[in-house]
Amino acid sequence: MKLVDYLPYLVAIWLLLIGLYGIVTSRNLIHAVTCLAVAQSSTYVLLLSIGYRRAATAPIFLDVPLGTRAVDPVVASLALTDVVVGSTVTALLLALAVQIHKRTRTLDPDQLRSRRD
Amino acid sequence: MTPSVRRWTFLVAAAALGGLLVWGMSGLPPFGDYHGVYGLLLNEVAVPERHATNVVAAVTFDYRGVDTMIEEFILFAAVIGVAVLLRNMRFEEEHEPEEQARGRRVPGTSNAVRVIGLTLLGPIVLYGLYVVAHGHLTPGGGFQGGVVLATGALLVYLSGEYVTLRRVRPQAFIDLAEATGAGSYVVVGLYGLVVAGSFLANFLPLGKIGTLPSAGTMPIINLAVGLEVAAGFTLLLSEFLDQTLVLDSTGRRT
Amino acid sequence: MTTVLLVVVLLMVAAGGTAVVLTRDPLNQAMIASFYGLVLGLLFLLMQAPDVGLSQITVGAVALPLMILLALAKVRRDSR
Amino acid sequence: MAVLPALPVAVPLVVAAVMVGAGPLLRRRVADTLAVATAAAVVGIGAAELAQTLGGPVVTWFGGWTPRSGIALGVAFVVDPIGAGMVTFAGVLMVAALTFSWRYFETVGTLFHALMLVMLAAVVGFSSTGDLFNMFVFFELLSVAAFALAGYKIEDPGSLQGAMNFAVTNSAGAIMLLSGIGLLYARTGALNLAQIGTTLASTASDRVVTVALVLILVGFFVKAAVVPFHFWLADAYALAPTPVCVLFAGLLSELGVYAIARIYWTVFSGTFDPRTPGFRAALIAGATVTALLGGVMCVLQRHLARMLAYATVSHVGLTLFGIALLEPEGLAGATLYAAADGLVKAGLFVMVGIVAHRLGTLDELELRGRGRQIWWAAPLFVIGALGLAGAPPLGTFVGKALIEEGAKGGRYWTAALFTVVSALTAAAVLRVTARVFAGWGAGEPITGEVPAGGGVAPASGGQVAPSAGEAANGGGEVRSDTGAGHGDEAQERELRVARTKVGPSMVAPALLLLGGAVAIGLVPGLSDRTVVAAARFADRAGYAATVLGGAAAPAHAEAPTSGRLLEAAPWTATTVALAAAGAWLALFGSRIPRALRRTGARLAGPVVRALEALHSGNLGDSVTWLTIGSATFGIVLAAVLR
Repeated sequence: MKLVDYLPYLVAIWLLLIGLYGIVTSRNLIHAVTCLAVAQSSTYVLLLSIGYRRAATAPIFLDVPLGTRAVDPVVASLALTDVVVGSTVTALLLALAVQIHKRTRTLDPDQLRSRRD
Repeated sequence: MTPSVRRWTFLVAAAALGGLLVWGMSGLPPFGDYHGVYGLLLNEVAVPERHATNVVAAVTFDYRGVDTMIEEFILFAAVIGVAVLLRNMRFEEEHEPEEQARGRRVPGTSNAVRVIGLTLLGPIVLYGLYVVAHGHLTPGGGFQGGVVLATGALLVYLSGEYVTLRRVRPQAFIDLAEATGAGSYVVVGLYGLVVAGSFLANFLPLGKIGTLPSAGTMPIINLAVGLEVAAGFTLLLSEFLDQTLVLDSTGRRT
Repeated sequence: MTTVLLVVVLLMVAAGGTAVVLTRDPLNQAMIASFYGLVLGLLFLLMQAPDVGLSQITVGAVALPLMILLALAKVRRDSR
Repeated sequence: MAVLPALPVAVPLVVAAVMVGAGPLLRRRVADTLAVATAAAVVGIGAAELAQTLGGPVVTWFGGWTPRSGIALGVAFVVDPIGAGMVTFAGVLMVAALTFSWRYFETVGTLFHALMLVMLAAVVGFSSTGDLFNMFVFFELLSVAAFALAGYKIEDPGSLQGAMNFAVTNSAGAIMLLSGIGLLYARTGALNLAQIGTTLASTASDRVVTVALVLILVGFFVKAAVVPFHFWLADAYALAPTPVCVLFAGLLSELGVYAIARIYWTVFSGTFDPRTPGFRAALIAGATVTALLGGVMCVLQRHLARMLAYATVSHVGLTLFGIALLEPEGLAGATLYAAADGLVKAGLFVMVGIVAHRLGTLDELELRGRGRQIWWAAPLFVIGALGLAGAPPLGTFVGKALIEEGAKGGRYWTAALFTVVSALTAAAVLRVTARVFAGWGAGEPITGEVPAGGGVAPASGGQVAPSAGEAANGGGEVRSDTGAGHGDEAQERELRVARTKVGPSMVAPALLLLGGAVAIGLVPGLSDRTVVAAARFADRAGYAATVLGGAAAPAHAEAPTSGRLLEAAPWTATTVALAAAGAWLALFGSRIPRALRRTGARLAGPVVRALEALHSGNLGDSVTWLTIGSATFGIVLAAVLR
């Protein structure tokens, strides 16, 4: 078992954990939202890694004949959806953060709470 | 929890979670050695059955087309959500820039930037349309092309034509475009239900493989998605942009 | 060859994600996030997923960082 | 090819698109009517589906892509009675919520209606789909609409923060869910639930399956707000606009539990058959902790909506308990319980909305005695409390009795848990009712009250309760006339309608919802039918044969059971008595001997303070607990499933 065979999965795990770490330690909601996007990107890496096939082309049979060894088309479709979902959620969260700042004059989660109490 | 307690608690938990994930994923087949039946089958049948050379597009827009339809509505809901969340700022400030901006240039944009921006606009729009139209043949499609088109709209802003754009950009029109894009995807689906017996079923001739008018309903759906995404991302960006340009035109940035 | 390239880009992705998280200033973070989006897009192209790669580059490297910048501009203005 | 299943998704989406596209042209009442009519149409379709699926699930393949030799090419909707019930239920709640918003907001625009309809479509799709990734997509659609609705009151910082915490935590959960889906796809090469289940059943379970299960369950635990994944819930639910609360409390959390049941029975139940007891124990532990902690937190609140939010956590714990028994009776009981309980909580949220609308605050102590002007609301609150207690004739009674029956050997423990937990939440609502409508009890927090209802003292020195500032802030939809922040003048005003009027459009939803909860308890034969539906739901092989092979659904004989209601009756009487006693203690605690009171305060005080500190509403805390919970739950499952 070579490390290379599992490197993409390790990278996906790393991205998830580092993204969560960023959210947990963040002192700025916009920063936290960007960290969430990093955590989200772990799923793109995971999905595409799962469906990857060595020495295979993309599943587009315009210039290559049908039957050529190609990577899994399903994970690409899933990842495509995932990218859209991730970006729209990020946009929504940014809007929330902007409005929170407008109402409270801060973006620091810890300060926000103390103001609320 | 105080920040430092939180950090250390998290690190311990994350180490455990990481260990668990590594343990679990070590049971996966090695990278590059995938043999899932679903993808293999689709790679065989998609081109002959759907006359689409891009199998990913065939999966996205037909075999699993309902996923994409819902995905469009996720974008749709997010655009509404951003409009709702930022609504009162627009209310507060909307009149300001327009009145002040009348008869004066938005500061901070040189003519050179403006010329470059407008020169790029044509090619970008063409490229966006190309990407949308060829989704079933080559990489790309409604989503990618739509984002490119939205970037084109953004260029108009950035090149300082904000004032112009405010006049030519009726918000209601883009709203309508977005809603039309999202709604027509469902309408295509419903039409399939009526004509071909199941929701989103193809009801158009498949055409000759590899040509632009092929793959049945896929190019239509691609177009709907392109419209929705272009309008949706334009709205998303302009929601944020509206406020930023207010900053410029109120004269603080000059 | 492909494998070596993949390994290099994968490591760049891991490093890029880490850099995005550890950059505490949101403005700098947006710039790095744009770069990270680009590297991810490159990875997807290498993994034979051009559709995803194209989306990732348009969204991750352009649209999202732009939104972050605009949100930041708005926040800065409010702070003044 | 069945026509029905796609319609309740497609129709609300088209109407939502039309509303946004034609936004400026639609008058307010036209938009209101259109939205309510759409929701009512979904109720009708759901009922038709319910009738159609009694004989077995109805399968629809989108695009007409039927499976080839057991391999699903496309996405299927598989509607069974429980799924169809969810569709109907979602429609009913939506009708109630939209009717309530008729007079509730002054200018709401069509965007609000569009978001609500998108959410309805998402719930329907989520309950109907037979595809794992499709489930995820509907889950995200639901989430995005819910995030926006939770932050709808942009003038209220508490509400915005609640929405932020909600959105980030749930998105983190969704990432876990999708990772789990990826792992299952890697392992089985399938996304169709039936196909994954079939593939997994043919081989031994391994570590990939275990971790996939953990990740998927964590995703749904966050949505269902199972402890310790629940920290986001209170702020998001309590501070959203009332029509949104109705949906959140009645529907959203239940949906998470539904997903757990669906995924377990269609996908995983075949793989670790002999190791089921360990899994069951882990789930039951989580459910028990959720039910108890939610109940205690509920009693500790004095902000009415926040109290109901914690009641939601608590009762979701009870529902999950029914599922966690991994028995068809438990599932049937959980189904009825969730439906009736969801209606009760939604009805209570409507009543709380009326209180906020009419009386201008949601702080229990400020409201003392002021409820007399709307005295007619008191009986509805009492019915709600009885619903929480699981008393007949409300449907929660039948559901509870079924769950207790499903517990078999653990019947007494189950009944005891239900008694304690429902007594806690019911006591809280009874206490509020008595204080607000009858003016009983003190108008200020009593220091050192004794434990109420077998739990913890309601308040110690006002420390537990939210400060007056927050109460005013989070007090539902109410704003002081001096204005919350600058620039509010121009914005849409949620509440300009004269505070003196509570129109029929506000009371009718409460009657509809509470009446529905009673109806569930009174319809003859409903529980036997549900047991049959649950047996079919739990029959993995039968489900797979219907979906993949188009086989007719295997018959499940009705096994009429009697006596379960009789056995549950004494427990219910105990619950109601405990709830009443608890409420009395909370109100008149000062009459209890001083020494006893002091001891109680000394014992409970630190616990209460710790709980309060724990529920900080901080984003980082919430995500930290998510990580802790995932790791703990994962390690436990890895151990028991070996």
